[in-house]
Amino acid sequence: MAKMKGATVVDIERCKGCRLCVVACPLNVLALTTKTVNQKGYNYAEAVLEDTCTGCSSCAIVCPDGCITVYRKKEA
Amino acid sequence: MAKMKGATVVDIERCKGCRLCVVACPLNVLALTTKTVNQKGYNYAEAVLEDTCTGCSSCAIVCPDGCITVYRKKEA
Amino acid sequence: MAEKEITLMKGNEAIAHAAIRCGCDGYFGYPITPQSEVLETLAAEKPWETTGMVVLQAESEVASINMVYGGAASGKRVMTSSSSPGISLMQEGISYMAGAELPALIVNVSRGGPGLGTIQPSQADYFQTVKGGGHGDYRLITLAPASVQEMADFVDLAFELAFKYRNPAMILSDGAIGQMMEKVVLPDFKPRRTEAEIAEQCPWATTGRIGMRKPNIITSLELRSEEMEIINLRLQAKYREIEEKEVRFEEYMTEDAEYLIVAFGSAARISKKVIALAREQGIKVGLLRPITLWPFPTKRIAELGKQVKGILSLEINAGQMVEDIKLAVECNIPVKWYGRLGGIIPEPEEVVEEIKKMTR
Amino acid sequence: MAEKEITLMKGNEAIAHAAIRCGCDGYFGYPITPQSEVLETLAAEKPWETTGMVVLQAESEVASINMVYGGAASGKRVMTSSSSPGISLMQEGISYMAGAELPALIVNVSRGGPGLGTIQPSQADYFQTVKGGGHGDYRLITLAPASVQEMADFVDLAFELAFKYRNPAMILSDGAIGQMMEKVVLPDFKPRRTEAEIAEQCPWATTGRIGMRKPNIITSLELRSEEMEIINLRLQAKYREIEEKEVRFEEYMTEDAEYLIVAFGSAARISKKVIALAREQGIKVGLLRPITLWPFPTKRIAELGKQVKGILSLEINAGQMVEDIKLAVECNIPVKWYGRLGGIIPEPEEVVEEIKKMTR
Amino acid sequence: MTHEIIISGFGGQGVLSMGKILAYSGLMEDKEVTWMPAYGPEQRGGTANVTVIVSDEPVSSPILSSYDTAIVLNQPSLEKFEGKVKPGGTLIYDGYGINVPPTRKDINVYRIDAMDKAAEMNMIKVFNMIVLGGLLKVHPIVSIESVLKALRKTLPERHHHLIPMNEEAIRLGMDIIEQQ
Amino acid sequence: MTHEIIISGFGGQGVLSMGKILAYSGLMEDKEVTWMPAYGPEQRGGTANVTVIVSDEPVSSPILSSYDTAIVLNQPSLEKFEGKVKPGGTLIYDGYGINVPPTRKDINVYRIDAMDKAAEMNMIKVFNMIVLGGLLKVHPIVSIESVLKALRKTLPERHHHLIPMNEEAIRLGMDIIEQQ
Amino acid sequence: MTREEIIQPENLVYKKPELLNDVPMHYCPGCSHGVVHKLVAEVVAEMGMQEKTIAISPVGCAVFAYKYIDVDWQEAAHGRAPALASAVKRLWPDRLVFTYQGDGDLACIGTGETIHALNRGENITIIFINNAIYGMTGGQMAPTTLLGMKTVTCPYGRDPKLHGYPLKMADIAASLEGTCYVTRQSVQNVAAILKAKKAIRKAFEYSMQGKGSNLVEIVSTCNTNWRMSPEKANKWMEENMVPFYPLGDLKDKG
Amino acid sequence: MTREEIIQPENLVYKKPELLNDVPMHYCPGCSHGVVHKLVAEVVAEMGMQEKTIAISPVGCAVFAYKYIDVDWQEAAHGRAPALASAVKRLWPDRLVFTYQGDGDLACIGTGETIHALNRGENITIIFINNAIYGMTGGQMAPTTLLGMKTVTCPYGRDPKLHGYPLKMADIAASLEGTCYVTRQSVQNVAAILKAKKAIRKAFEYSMQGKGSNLVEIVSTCNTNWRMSPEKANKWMEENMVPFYPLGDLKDKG
Ligand SMILES: Cc1ncc(C[n+]2csc(CCOP(=O)(O)OP(=O)(O)O)c2C)c(N)n1
Ligand SMILES: Cc1ncc(C[n+]2csc(CCOP(=O)(O)OP(=O)(O)O)c2C)c(N)n1
Ligand code: SF4
Ligand code: SF4
Ligand code: SF4
Ligand code: SF4
Repeated sequence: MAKMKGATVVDIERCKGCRLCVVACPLNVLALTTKTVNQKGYNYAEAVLEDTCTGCSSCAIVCPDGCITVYRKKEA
Repeated sequence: MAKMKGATVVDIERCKGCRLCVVACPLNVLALTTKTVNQKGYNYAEAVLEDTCTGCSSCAIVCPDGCITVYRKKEA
Repeated sequence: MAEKEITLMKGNEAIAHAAIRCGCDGYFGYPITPQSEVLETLAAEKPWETTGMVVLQAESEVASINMVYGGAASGKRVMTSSSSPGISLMQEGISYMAGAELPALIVNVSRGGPGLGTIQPSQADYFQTVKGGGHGDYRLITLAPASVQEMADFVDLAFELAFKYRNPAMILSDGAIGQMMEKVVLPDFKPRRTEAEIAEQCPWATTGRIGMRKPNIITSLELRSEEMEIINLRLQAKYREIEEKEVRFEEYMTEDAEYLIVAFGSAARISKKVIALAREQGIKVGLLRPITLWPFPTKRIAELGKQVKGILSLEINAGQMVEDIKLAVECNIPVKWYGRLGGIIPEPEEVVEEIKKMTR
Repeated sequence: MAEKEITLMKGNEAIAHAAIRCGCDGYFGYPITPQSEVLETLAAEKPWETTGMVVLQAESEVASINMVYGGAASGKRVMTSSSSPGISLMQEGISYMAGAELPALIVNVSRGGPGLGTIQPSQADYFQTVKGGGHGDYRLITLAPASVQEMADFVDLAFELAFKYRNPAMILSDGAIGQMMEKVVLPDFKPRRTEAEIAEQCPWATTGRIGMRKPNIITSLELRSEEMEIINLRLQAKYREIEEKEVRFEEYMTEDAEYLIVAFGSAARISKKVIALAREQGIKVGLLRPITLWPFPTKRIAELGKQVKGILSLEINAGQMVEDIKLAVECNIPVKWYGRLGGIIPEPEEVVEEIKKMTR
Repeated sequence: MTHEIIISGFGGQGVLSMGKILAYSGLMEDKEVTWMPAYGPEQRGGTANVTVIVSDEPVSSPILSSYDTAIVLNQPSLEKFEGKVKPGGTLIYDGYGINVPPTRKDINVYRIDAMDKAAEMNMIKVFNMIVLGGLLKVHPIVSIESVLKALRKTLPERHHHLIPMNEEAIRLGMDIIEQQ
Repeated sequence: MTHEIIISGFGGQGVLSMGKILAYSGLMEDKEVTWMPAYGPEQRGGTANVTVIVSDEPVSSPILSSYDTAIVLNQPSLEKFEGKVKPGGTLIYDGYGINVPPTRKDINVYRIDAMDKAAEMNMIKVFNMIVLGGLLKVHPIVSIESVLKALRKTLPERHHHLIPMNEEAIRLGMDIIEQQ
Repeated sequence: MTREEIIQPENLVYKKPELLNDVPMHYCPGCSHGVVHKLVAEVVAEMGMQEKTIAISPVGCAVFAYKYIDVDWQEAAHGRAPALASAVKRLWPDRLVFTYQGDGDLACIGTGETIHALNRGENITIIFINNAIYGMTGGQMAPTTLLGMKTVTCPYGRDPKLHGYPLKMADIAASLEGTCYVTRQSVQNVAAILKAKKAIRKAFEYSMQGKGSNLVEIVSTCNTNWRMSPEKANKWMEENMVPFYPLGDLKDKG
Repeated sequence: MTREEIIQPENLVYKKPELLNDVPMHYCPGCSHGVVHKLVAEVVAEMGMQEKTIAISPVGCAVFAYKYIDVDWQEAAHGRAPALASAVKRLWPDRLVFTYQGDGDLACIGTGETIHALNRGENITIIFINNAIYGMTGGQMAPTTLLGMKTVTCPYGRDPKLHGYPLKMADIAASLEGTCYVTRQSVQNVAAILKAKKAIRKAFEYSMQGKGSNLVEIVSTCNTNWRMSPEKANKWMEENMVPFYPLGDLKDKG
């Protein structure tokens, strides 16, 4: 079975840093920033293990603010 | 067993002629007047088979207006 | 009932028939004496099988007024009716409707208070109606019928005004007019508006965002003070416009009047008899009957205030409208109140005595 | 907190502490911004373990006011608090309490309306409070605090007046005074009344017919018009007595005033700054602050009306109290209104401008 | 001319509908009319009453405290309304169940034993029409024709066959009413 | 003298309690004070702010639309309140996360990098006291002693051991504040 | 034995309860309210609570209950009796506090107050007269009106599509954690009346024992608005109401 | 494969639903409301009802729901949303009408409106966010607050003697004749969210099929007023709320 490769795009200004996506990702792809905040003062989610992402969308589904867009492609 | 003799006293001005006592009496002791009405214009209850009354109080218990007082005495 | 026919009917029944005939879309109400015949008549007429009008007995007056809120918010011609205690329960909802600028009709067939009081007629809800029984700065367009005929006629009028200004309207009647039978000619039938008409006439209404137009939102909430002040000012401007344009009243024998009775509804009817009696005794009395309690006929009363020597505010309450009359004439002439309480309607004779006192 | 100590506290908290200290028997209320701290403070202080005061979060404002009705009817010192929309929901209950002549305290920490409006401060519930938001002819004794200190002090005062006249009393405050912290000295502790004291002081109360006395009945119902009129007249006589005896107000720099500001609560506080600014510019302005909104300080305003050249009614609403001022001075001098809406509190500078306009 | 009438009796005596017929009959003659019932729980079980005003001019108050004519059909009603008849006015009462007859001398008192007559003639259903007949004899406020027209208008079609019986009752009432 | 101050930042930055300490300190000096929070859902997640007035005379309105001093702790607060400082007044801001610094020339602008300093010195808990220190350096509205007295009064006994750390924070703030 | 011999104080077996005074009750002839009034008056007296009872009357035909039963009464706004009772009982915990309410009052406008007072476990009793109609206001539909039943606001019969379904408040009450005792009784004959009285007594006792809230529903008649004779109404009630509102205890945690 | 290669329109697998606009939501970080908003927006679109939906927002944290989901909205007075919805649906029978309410709104002040709208069988859906607390007003006790749970109005924990018992509105709803579908769901993880979405879809469909009223309870969190992190709140919810408010369908008459 061909492996799926995913990618997440986080709307960082919309993100409130709730960490629910971080927890939801089975592969620990996401983490909150620790040094930078967005305009609203929140640490926001970013992909830290980008390569691992399979595009399962768990993070996006649980995100209460709809900040995450997910793409997924079959590995060639 | 000594037979019980009963007697009912109807507060005829309080009576509204609802007939519930008439129906409740197992011995048909009571009936409504047909010719006379009280001050409020109601036919009222009166004992028509007085002698039959055993003082079981059924009539009085069902009377919504508490019009009936019942006495009962063991037959000598 | 055939049209244009004169018939005999209770005021409450007239309201129900008039509602069906004026294209009312929905009635939501809870029984209370002395106005339950409104709902009862509708239930008997079952307009849902003819005009399609919805009739629903709500679980309470609070529910009724909020059903009216929902119906009005969706662009429909909807109404409720109740009597004093029930109207008090509606005050939050009425304030919401005023804030969200919703057009609808509320009928108060009022009775004597305070509290459970009496079921007899009263005009003691005047203040509640015209000064705002609910919270915040708002106004209710208020029509005060004085006959069964006006009970019928004012239903459509109230709706027209309500929709013209996007503001709730009230018919303030009382138990006497609600319960009595009197001659009435019912208004002609007028169809309920179609969906397209609603969309056109009420572009603000929440009907579903057909054609994916911008979503419509009905709300009275605005947490930003600057924005809320703009809303409040817009409401106030609307109220000034209504005060300018929509004052309605009836005059009776005012041309040569030296004394004026101001009275509405049931009290106004007695006044005509009072005037006849007074004139027999040589006192020239006239009547100004406010038909709109708000907007109040301030200007006309001020004018008449220059003509007459004194004004009697005849009210079936402890003296409420008398304040608005004093404000209208700027206290330039004596303004007295007379009235009876507890559900008692004053006798013409006793009112004449009051007028005589003024002449001394 | 030790007694007589000066402390810093929100107005809402002050009300809660004052209630515990003045021997209040029960509080029944439902959360609403900007007054939820009243219930929250009581819940945290748990007076049921100390004074025995009952604290109950009701299921709604309708339930709250009816709990207060029940408690007051049984002779207890009970109260509720809410803010504008919640107070509107209480109108039926308030009318019932007035009709049944029940003493109790209702606190309105008001916010901007109409409807859900804003949670910012407002005085737009003036009419509702003093003219009767509920149905029927009745009056609420109304105290308008202008500081956190008065929030604390008026709790006991309101109860005293309420019991003296067997009439519900209201504290009409606003979000600014409810939410702000300010210095306050809490009143001394006063024990709750004993059963014997209640029986003695409230012989009318439904406490159970101890000693098989005549049953006490609390009701606002009277279906016979003649009897109901007697009740209404008795109520009116009581209201006249209160108007005679219980007017309270504060004067500030009125001795030499040529212009008068009439303002209550938050608006009155700004007025002092306004007066300072105006006097710097040579305009002699004074303040009359009604402490009782009903009974209204009609007489004193009428007297001052003879002294000054004009009156400004400064209100955080669209102009309500201005009517009572006009009636007080019988429109003999110019009476103007100024105010801001939407939860905005006027700046002293803009008010000075308004006064300047009057001097022209 | 204005005629102000109170009709009062037990619930079930047809007081309200008698008033209605009278009002409707007035309407048939193009008069102004009002019909105002005493409403609410006070009618429960006990007495019912209705105020009917028939007039050539618009009617002011539908609620009155004194009357040109009082029709009283039981003792409590007699007690309540005898004093409220205007001097020179009319009181009509049914003798059935009246223990204490009217005493006023400054009014015209009529007695109509409609209850008895109705029972006797098996006309209980139109008892109130007998009384109405009595009233119309004393005060021909409206014509019998108008009453019949009113009945035709207000009775559902299926009850129209009862109209002759009503007419009979009215005429009977006219016959049996007696000045005291 | 009257000093009208707005303090604004993210919820959780201790804005309200900083205002409270300031107000209490005023109370300790027998001044008149008011403390007025922006309340309601607007504080949710986003910004919180509080108006504190410390004065020698009774305070009129607790709600203001312009201020002698604004203390802004994030970009949105800066944007909201920069324009509301009275000409000649004071603006104090924390540089952390500020992309667009203040631009007004008619007011005195101070910068205090309390966020950075607090993180650096492991004093995040008393971040707001550092800022308060900065304010008191610029405007000695109340004395440090009064602040410490206020802390003793308002902190529960079990937290009194933290008072020295608070004092340190205040002094630190006084040190690091810089006029721009 | 002559009548006079029997009618002697020592032979008295039944008379109107003492607490029920001589004021003629305004209820229609044959109305269930009267019977329940008698039971309440008897139970209060039998418990010796005459001096410790605070009762709450509703808005409905029983609004005037305070005229007839000689205890202290408060007349509540329509539907709000349980709110009054909650406050009174908390403020006077040693008093016997009960409400007496109709179905419009309790199950319609007062739904919220009823459910919350019961669920708070207030130590009160609610006596609930379910006559499936609004009596006082002249026979409008109640939440408890049976399907098909005619009232002045559903003159063609209650139709679930238009008017929804009859509501079983006692069932809801029984499901609430705060209730101690929930029972459904009736008063159409001697046996039923005696059972109803026991139920009222039990409820009052539980409330005094602090066991929680109690609801005694009495399936009743309103012959006037049902447009039947009292006798017929009782029968109709048995045949139509009882199958839908079955009698008996729904819950007894006592 | 580069990130750029993956991020191509044809590879899109999840994005914020279209009906959820770009206005930043005022909810606290991690609040359940946001998740449910997304589900509602998705279901409305998937049913193609964008042009036929009339939604009612409550008074509570979701008061501003109208700012975020692009359908027509009415903002109701506190607790009264079911009354508005009843009227709207009767007046516009072919529209999708739903309310979105918190537990204070629905189970406290709005108890009467909720029960009667449901029991009338109005063809509407009530979405009920049960977070066991009053969010908007700052964390006061709700009728659904668990025993022992601390809120600002029961700071020592909910005590049944003082505050009564938690109320299970879905259970009451399920017992009402007028309801078609009553279910209890949650949104704390992907699986739960997908189930909750199905439930909302089913309720909406039943309402459009005229099958009666529908209640979808979502056992939720209010991390702010629970004073926990969103993560912790989800866990607390699973461990404490769910045992008392068990998930699953309580009734499905569809
Ligand atoms: C707020 C309010 N709404 C309506 C009424 C009118 N009203 C009086 S009694 C009643 C219903 C009575 O029915 P029920 O509770 O079933 O008691 P019953 O008369 O049948 O004993 C109503 C609707 C009122 N008095 N107050
Ligand atoms: C009549 C009225 N009473 C009270 C309030 C105050 N209030 C606003 S929201 C709310 C409760 C919110 O709690 P909930 O319904 O559980 O929703 P959440 O905020 O938790 O989503 C209250 C009591 C109000 N706006 N109106
Ligand atoms: S779930 Fe959404 S809001 Fe929360 S941290 Fe992740 S992207 Fe941000
Ligand atoms: S039950 Fe009572 S009221 Fe009815 S007829 Fe018998 S005695 Fe009279
Ligand atoms: S109307 Fe019905 S409930 Fe009321 S008293 Fe008459 S029979 Fe009883
Ligand atoms: S307060 Fe609670 S319910 Fe409201 S937005 Fe925040 S987390 Fe959500």
